[in-house]
Amino acid sequence: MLFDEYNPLDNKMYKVLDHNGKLVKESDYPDLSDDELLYLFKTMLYERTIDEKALSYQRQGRMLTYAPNIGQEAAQIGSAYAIKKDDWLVPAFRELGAWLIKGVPLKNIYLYWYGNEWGSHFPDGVKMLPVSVPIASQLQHATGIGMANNIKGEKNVVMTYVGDGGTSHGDFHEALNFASVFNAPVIFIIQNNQYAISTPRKVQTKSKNLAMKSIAYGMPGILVDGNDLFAMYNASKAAVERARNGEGPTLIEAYTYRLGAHTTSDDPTKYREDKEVEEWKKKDPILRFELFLKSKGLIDDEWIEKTKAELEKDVTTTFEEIEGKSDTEIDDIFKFTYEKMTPQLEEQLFEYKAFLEGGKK
Amino acid sequence: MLFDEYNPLDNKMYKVLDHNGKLVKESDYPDLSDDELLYLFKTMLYERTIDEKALSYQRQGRMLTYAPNIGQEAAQIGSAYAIKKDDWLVPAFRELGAWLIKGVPLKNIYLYWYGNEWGSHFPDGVKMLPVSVPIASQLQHATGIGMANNIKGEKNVVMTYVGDGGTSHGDFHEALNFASVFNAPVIFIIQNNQYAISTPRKVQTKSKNLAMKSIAYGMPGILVDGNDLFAMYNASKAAVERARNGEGPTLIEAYTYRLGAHTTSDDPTKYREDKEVEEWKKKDPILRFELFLKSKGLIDDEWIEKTKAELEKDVTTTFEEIEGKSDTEIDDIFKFTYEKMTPQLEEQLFEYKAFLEGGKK
Amino acid sequence: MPNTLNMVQAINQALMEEMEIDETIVVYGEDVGVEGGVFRVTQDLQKKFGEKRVFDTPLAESAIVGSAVGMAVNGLRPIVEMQFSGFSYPAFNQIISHVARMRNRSRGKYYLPMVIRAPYGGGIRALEHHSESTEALYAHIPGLKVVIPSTPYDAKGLLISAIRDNDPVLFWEPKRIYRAFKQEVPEGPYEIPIGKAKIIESGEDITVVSWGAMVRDVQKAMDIVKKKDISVELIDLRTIAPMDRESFVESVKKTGRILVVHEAPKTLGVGAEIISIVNEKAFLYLEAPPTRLTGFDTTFPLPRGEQHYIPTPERIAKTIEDVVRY
Amino acid sequence: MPNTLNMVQAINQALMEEMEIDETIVVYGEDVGVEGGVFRVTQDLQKKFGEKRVFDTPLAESAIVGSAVGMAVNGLRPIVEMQFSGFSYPAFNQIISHVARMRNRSRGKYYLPMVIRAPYGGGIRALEHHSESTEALYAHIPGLKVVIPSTPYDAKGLLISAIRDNDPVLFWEPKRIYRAFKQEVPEGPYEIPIGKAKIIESGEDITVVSWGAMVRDVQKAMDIVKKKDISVELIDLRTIAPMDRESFVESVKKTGRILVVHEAPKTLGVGAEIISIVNEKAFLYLEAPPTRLTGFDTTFPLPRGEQHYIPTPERIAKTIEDVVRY
Ligand SMILES: Cc1ncc(C[n+]2csc(CCOP(=O)(O)OP(=O)(O)O)c2C)c(N)n1
Ligand SMILES: Cc1ncc(C[n+]2csc(CCOP(=O)(O)OP(=O)(O)O)c2C)c(N)n1
Ligand SMILES: [Mg+2]
Ligand SMILES: [Mg+2]
Repeated sequence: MLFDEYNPLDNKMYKVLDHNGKLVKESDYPDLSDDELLYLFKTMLYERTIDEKALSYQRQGRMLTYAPNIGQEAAQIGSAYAIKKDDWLVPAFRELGAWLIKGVPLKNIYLYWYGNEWGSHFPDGVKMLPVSVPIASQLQHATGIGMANNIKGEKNVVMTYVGDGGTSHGDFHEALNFASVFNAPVIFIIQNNQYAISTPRKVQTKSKNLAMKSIAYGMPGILVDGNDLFAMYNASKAAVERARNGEGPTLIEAYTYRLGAHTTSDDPTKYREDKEVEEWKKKDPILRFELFLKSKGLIDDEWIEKTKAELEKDVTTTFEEIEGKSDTEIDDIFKFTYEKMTPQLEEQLFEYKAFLEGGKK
Repeated sequence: MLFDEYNPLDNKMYKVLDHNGKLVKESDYPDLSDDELLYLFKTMLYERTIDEKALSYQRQGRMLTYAPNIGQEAAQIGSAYAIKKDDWLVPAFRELGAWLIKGVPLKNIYLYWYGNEWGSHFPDGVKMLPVSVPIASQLQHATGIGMANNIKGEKNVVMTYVGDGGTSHGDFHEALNFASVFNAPVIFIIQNNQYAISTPRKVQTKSKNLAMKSIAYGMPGILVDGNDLFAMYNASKAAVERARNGEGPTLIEAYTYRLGAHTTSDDPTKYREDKEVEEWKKKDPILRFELFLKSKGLIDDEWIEKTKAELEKDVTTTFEEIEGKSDTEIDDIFKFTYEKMTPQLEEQLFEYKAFLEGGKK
Repeated sequence: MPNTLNMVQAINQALMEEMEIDETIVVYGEDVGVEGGVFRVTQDLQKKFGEKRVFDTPLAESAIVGSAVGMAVNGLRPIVEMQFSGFSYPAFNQIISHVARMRNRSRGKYYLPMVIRAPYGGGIRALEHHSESTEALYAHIPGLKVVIPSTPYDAKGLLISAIRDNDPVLFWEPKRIYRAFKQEVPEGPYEIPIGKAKIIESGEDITVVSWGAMVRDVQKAMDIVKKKDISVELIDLRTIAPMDRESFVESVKKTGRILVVHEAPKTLGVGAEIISIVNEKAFLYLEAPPTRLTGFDTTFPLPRGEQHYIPTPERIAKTIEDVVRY
Repeated sequence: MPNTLNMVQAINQALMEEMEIDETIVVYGEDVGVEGGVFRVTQDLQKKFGEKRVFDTPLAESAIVGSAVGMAVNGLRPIVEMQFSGFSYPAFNQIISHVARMRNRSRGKYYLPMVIRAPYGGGIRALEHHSESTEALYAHIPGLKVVIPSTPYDAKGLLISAIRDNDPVLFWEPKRIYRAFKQEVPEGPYEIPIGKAKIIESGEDITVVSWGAMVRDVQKAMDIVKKKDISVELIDLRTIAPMDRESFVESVKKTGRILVVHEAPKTLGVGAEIISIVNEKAFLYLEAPPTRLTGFDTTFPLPRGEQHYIPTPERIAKTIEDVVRY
């Protein structure tokens, strides 16, 4: 239905909530209770707080390279909220909101960015793969997880993410093609945040939008306002239902914007105009959702302030729990190369420890 | 024009000549003189003869693995005739007809299949790359050649080939995307011969046809009857003109059929029905063109017989010229790794020769 | 009735028997299903186990390996085929960046019980990219295991171990000896441990280390040098990574001499590692320079030149003599 | 006014000067144009030479390298960047199957004067895949040249040679020392020959071979062992492939001892090749086992563990002592 109505060839964008937090498509008001709305909003604020605190820790020299999500919260949270606990999430590296929804503790997330592999050892029951740095390569894993579901006759689905830059990669093509050929229950979310580091979206491809790349695979695709939580949620939910019903994969382009730098190593003023950023700030997904919730009478400024304070405290406490106490244990460098350490590794570990011991003497 | 009329999304196939050699689209009679028609037909017969002789040499143990083209002559010759001497041809490995049109001597071609690298050292002025065995990888080279033309301000264009199987590869995606983004003058010909070894076209992708994959790159695409020399020539010529006019790349799907085995190591009866092959034999591109030329009074059975005899003699002579005299010279194994042999290579060559000398004593 | 099999049949039998026992095993790749593989290694598997567990894929090696990563994470034991090892490179990023790293990256939460099979090596008069031996590339990558069998018996036992291993194994099959000889192979599953070399023949004068198809050539060379009263200890490495160092170190301590024979290029071929280990572990026992006899540092030639590339029994014999007479 | 540059600036200057002289040179890759590269190595090139000769590409390494093959065939001299060497693997198939082989495949009709540049190596507290040293993978492949500079001066001269070379060169830049120190670098082009190592310091007791960022660490170690009266001959390999064998073979003939130091994993790292060559060429001169001090056979750790991975000056000093006291 939705995918017929919004054929990406027409370059029509699916929107439910406008920039002022007003419903532009009443018929598509999502099936979310007030509690759920508040939970989602709170998670957006949580995500923003985590980003902002990480950036400030980084400036203080207390954090390493960090990739912020500011401006992309709706794209991430709206999509991830459409899957269930038993479903899989296969991330790239810029989906903080989705990870939070999936149940990854902030402690893991910060530990990862802090530079310790244990951050990617998620608690039991969190069906998410670790961050995948090589762009687009993770899509293959998502497809494989989905193929395995079909083989095993399991009903859970897979949600996976890639950036606008990632759509140019061969792995994007192969993963979507495999998913379609094998009817794998995978929802591919492109977070089109308009840039791949300094490279603008128009340098990536001449196709009018990225959603229409789905046509090459005989797969439905849809262009969605990625700063609109409701649109993202609805489109994702429809795609999840297709997947769960055995109808195969879907491609969703979340049209959004990276308000911050690529990572803390990046200086975006080198390649884009402030004016552009200012324009997009007006479309901030949190602002928009806030206006909607206020108009519905669900929150007010006091609520927001209180919530932010709580979240900030939580974030600060979590960071301080790991800070300075997260050096890698030497054994850990060796123990996870194989199930059982090889004699070579045992020897190298032994020799290295002996050297350290020797130094102490 | 042509590309607007035949939108691949409509799954309409461009045809000019039907199975009985009758013009079904008079308006599209190509700009070819009678001499050219005869030359093209003769090249088709030449190609068929080369294939058939190679297969028989192979059965006799006089030839190594060989990949025949039988049934795909129109797709190859019709497309390649649309480019000029100054244009580039970037092959995969099953485009014998195109190579002949491009001016590669049969001696080179047989020498290559006979197992000697000198086969790929084409005469001066033959602007063609050697066979590229890793599927789809050659498309990147075609794109690069085209990009270089733009940089240098040269007007020649690039014609390149890939199979239906190759369209599933990441390199296909990346090459077409680059070509489009950089407006490279490249014509991508997919020879959809319905199989990749044993794997049928429908296993490769769920897109209705392969031409429509062009949409993902904002590039025109067209589905063409690949057994129709005129349709192939016209579509290719239109694409060449676009490229030469600076309008960028085009994707052409030549819908055809591999009547023979994948290679001489392959047994197609394992994976397809004789009935299917029989149906396609009726659509043989040579038969079709022969009927047309006869109806036009340009040839008769006598002409054909005489021509075939000449061609067969030529092919036999050429093969015999290389047979048994084409062992690789030892130095040649070493001399072309770098511009200048490294001390390592010199040493290895010296030692090996010394060993051989020693053995003789 | 004895079960006398060539290597293709032995591998096929291993796949059959393991799939019978363990329904989490799936087999896929280009042309492995309907056709049973271009070398017929997966013949009849689809007939027996159906299209869900044995299937053909689109032509895309990165997707074949990458999807296997996902499958392995999701509870299956995928066995995927690269049609030739020379076509494993489109999957190289998946292999080095993910296959080798998932366990370490997730500190053991996820691991990948998967096998990547491929016909490997030269000597079948094939087209370009169908003859190369690049085991060293993969053996350099931490987190991978690389296995190369030299007989039907070993192929079956090693493959079964690879399938049951909880780490990813590259199983490179020397296609030159796919059908070169038959051997008695027990029916029913048995394991040959990964990471253990085999002393094929004991000897006194020199240690020769080899693997895959070259083992037979070394054996032929041994027949030649035997006539000259040279006694060779032949070690089949079987597993390239992780390497069984003791096997050849102990042997060299006895013989004082070592020759490594492989068909891959010399520079940074596996021979280099073996010689370096010998230096580290048996330096004082060495009576002659540890030596390599290998392919040249060139591209593997097309068929009309390939007879020059792979060390022949005669060259091996000559080199053994040279090292022994040093 | 002396031209005192760090390595980033020296490379940038080499690119500037060569592009000025030779208009067939083009520079492209991810973020190299407008932004001038994530490390600013290509800064201002686009401003100076325009978007036709210096440009950003879509995110696709195989296409970057593969298109460079086409460009090189078609008369240009492309210099492409892999944003990090750890992201060169999607292009691995293009590199091994085409870049390395086009000259041999066409018996010299086509050849590829192209350079693939990439920041390389660990020690900058980076994310996964941003720290690895996999030069051995590429050095094993016939047809490639692999160059790793250790100073700004060398970086400029070697890059100029690489650009002018008619064969493909992988130019791996040790990012740990991109800005670590400055050096006087002559303005105007000069060449440092590819395939020639450099004796950084002459010594008597032991030969140490290293390259890239590790050279500085060895120098620090030399300061330590000097106090113990150990005289080290330090060789900077500069070119990994083709390797300058004489440099260290002659040195070992003098010192009788050799240590190779690199940050790549030990197994099948470049050290293995060096030691094997020493065995072949200087066996009788050896007074102690040729030794390797390298990264572990593990994935390069995330930042909180990386201090353990790269051999430190102290470990290098200790190992030098061990080998000398053997
Ligand atoms: C294969 C690969 N090439 C290059 C990089 C370096 N890199 C990291 S992020 C990035 C840009 C990604 O852009 P996009 O896909 O749009 O995601 P975004 O960063 O905008 O979320 C690049 C080039 C990488 N990680 N992997
Ligand atoms: C990267 C790669 N993978 C696998 C192969 C082995 N192989 C050779 S031809 C072929 C099928 C190609 O099918 P298609 O692209 O349709 O071309 P056709 O043979 O039909 O002309 C395969 C899988 C290869 N050459 N390269
Ligand atoms: Mg982006
Ligand atoms: Mg085909």
